[in-house]
Amino acid sequence: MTTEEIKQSVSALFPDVTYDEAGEFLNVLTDSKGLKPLMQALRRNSEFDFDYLFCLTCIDWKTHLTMVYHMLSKSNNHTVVVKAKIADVNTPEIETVCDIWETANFHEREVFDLFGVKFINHPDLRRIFLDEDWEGFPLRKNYVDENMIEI
Amino acid sequence: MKLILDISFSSFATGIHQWLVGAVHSEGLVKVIEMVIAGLALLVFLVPLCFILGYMERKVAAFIQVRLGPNRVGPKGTLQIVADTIKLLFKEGLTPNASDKFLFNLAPMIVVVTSMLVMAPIAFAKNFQIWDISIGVLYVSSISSIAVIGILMAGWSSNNKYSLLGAMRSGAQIVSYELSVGLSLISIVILAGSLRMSDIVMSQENGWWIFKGHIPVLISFVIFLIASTAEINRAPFDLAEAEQELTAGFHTEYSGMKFAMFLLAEYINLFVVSAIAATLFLGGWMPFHIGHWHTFNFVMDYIPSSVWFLGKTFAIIFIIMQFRWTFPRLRVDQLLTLEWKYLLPVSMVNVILVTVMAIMGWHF
Amino acid sequence: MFLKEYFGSIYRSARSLLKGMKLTGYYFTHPKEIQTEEYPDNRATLTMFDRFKGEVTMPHNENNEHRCTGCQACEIACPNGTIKIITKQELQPDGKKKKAIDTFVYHLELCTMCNMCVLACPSDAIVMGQSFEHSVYDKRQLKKVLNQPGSKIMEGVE
Amino acid sequence: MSLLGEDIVTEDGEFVINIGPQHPSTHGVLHLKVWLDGETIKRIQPHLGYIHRSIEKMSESLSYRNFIYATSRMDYLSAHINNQACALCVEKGLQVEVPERAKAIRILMAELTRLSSHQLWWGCTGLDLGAVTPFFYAFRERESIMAIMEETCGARLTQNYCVPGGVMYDIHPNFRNRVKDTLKQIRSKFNEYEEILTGNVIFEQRTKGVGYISAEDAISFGCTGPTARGSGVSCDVRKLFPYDGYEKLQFKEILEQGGDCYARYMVRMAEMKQSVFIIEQLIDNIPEGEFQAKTKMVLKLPKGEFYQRVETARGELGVYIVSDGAASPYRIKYRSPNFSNLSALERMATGTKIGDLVAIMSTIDLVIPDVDR
Repeated sequence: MTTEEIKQSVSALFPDVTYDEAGEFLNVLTDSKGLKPLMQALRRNSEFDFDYLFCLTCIDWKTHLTMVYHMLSKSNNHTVVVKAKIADVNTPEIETVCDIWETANFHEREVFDLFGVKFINHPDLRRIFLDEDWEGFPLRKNYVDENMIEI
Repeated sequence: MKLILDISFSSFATGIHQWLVGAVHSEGLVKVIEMVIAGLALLVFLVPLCFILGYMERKVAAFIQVRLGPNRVGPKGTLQIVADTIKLLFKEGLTPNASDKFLFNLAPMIVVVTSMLVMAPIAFAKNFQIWDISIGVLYVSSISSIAVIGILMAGWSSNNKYSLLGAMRSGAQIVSYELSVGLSLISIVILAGSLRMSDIVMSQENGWWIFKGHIPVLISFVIFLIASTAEINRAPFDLAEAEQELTAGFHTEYSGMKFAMFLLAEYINLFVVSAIAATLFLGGWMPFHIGHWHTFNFVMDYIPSSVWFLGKTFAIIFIIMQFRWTFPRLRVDQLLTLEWKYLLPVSMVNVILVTVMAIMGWHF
Repeated sequence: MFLKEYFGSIYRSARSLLKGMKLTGYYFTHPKEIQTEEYPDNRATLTMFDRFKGEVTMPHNENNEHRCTGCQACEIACPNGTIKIITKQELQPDGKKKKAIDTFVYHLELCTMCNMCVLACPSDAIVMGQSFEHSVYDKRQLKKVLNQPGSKIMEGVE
Repeated sequence: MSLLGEDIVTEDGEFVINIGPQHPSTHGVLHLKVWLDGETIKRIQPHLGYIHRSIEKMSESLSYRNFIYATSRMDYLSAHINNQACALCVEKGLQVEVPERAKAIRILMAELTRLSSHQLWWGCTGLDLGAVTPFFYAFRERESIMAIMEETCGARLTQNYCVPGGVMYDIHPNFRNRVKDTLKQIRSKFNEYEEILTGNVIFEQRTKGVGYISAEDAISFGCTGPTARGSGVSCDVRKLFPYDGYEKLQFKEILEQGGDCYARYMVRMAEMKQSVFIIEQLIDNIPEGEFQAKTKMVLKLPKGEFYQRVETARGELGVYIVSDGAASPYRIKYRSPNFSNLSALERMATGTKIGDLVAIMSTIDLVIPDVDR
């Protein structure tokens, strides 16, 4: 499918989403509420069939957090990026996608560990790299650590 | 020269015996003293033997692996193993807090003692044997299976999960491979008609069993090599230790001298197994003779019998070492598959073949 | 049929194992194939490749002169803060003051040999040295001063 | 999670062992908590982070020239390819045209890296399965590749040879001859690899049918590289999304349908030959010209997001740079192949024996610093 076709098909199902085509891939912008049905549709609908979630990460924009999902369809060979805005910086929450893609399990734990985003319904949401008793979320822009040295 | 050397072994022993009888006047005491002397002689023999085997293992491994091996301590690295022994002697022998301390300390002793006991009926040279027991082969196979108790003890008492797994593997392994070892030994017993080691050697006066016994004996030789490699827990059957899976298996918690004893036992076992293979299949100390080549046979006779014995033994040791440095390790279920589905049926059929051969007198 | 398969599998297994033993046997009997070098013994003949990045050095000529102007480009280029340059104002013969290095501190223990400082240097004052035997008992010994005592900047280097 | 004071068997009759963080088979500081039933694995839980250095956070404070060196420390066995990925991503942002010569040199180095990485993997696989000798044979060939690296890049492992716009310096005059000698040596040794490990019956028994993962699962778990190609998933980035002129080269994407350890093993063995083939095509055809494009002293990426993927020796490495127009990245994410491959470990190893776990780990070819980053 071409970018335009994807846009049309997605808009038919989810009229609320917006698009950003500045970068390399088509970006589908949504919010934390609308993420889960969108992702389910992108995976399950055979016209999309995004079966390979190759990158899952988060960006801290200070005012809000953005979850970024890079997806590829092995069969249709098209790529899309879904961005979900999480407005609440202090207690960020979003629905998990690890029942759709198994790889999301580890990647969401990583995001939880480093950004503090809580994934609702995640089966095993623990810190993955840092200690259980670590304070703060290191990749957040407001994270301070007295051991950090500025070079 | 050969005559002198061979006579000297037996006459040396008889000389000591007569001198003791004259000096002590008590038959019981003479026996005790003789046993102590034999035991000490064995110990004195074992230490350099283990040094040699340790050095040999390292050099064989190194040459196979395109490297040089030990070459720093002593000429050509020969003293490296001495240095390692001294290091092990001075290291602290840790005993884990939660372990069963009595069994933990006992286990290495049991392993070493059993492997030493098996040395008793081996004929090192003509007329040179510690104990020519009439049930030699039976003795060997029964004593060697005690070692598994030591290993199980070590694994259990360490209170370590890796050790326990290693010990359990070792138990399953040794118990099953006993059978094949026993059956392949039986085929020679059938042919030689005796369990006594010296009789078995003498029965090979006109040719070693591996040549006389046609293919069945060759098969049982191969089975013996494989099964005994498994029984002494050497790679590719070193599941009890399995470094990459269980760190060090049953001796994970051992250090210092106690660890050194397991190492010692491993090398003694290696020697014993090879010596038994050499005795049963390759004629022990019997020189190599070819039919009617009298000159050739005469020359062969001039090589001392102890050299023949040690030469054969070390050839087999080399093969077992080469196994270790060539093959990947088997998995635990494959190990048992190999025994129960391949080695055991084959050796059972083989025993029947050998029996038929012995009854019909088809061997040379 | 079953027996044929059974013995066939034994034959194939034995063959594959013997192949492996043949290879190891070959190497055992051909000590010429041995690859290892006896390192501390061959120190005299051991030469590193000319591009080998062992440590940062500052070459001095026979008059104890270096080429460092103290511009601190390397300090900025270094990702780990390996280099610290302490500058001073030196009085020129013509009466003008000029910036020059006092000490060029190089923390070998922080260095990742990424070559960024050498690329950044506008006057080619520092190069990568080939020495690789850096191990010492005290990590403080790894802090080095690269400009030799009493050294001066070379004539004509700006 | 207390490791001390637990009974050997828990109240539920579970026998739990901790493989790692220090363990001969984990190739680093991976910690696996394994629930056992006898020798059979019931469940595996990886505990990560023993070597987490937060390279992503570090990169946020480094300039676009300087952050590249840190990626050598992620997947240290394909350090050059990691550097290449970063350089490509920065170039994508800067829209710099890399000279043909630099591209060719990069591919040559990348394939040499892949070759050396696969060789180390081959040796380690043998080692993990109990055959120690292949390890030394593998290192013998690897050593000559290391010499090439050392001569041209100045370092053996963490080369830092890629810079935005090209490579750091031109190839060494001796490079061509040395590569040709090495390739000749490696080609002559492939049959030794077959003899000592591939054809060995014990090895076949240990790997065939072990650690199966289906193609669907492999995609779902995000497996890439030989791990996925062993299950028949076409995922070679060099073919699907060519970079640095891979599209001009002749090579095959190796696919095996087995999905087990043996299939993954065979994929890597065949990939070694493909790498040799690629290098042979290029070595006499390195274009003349500049080895580095002219770039500004201080690099500044325009505001936006840039994603670049490359095929490392272990799979697809993605570099995702979010730029706010400053001289250092606002956010950088490395999508490391090992992290996703490791997540599939539980699926592969459940129901197998401990010995199989070792085989599976070695055929996934884990590099722990790349998992932890």
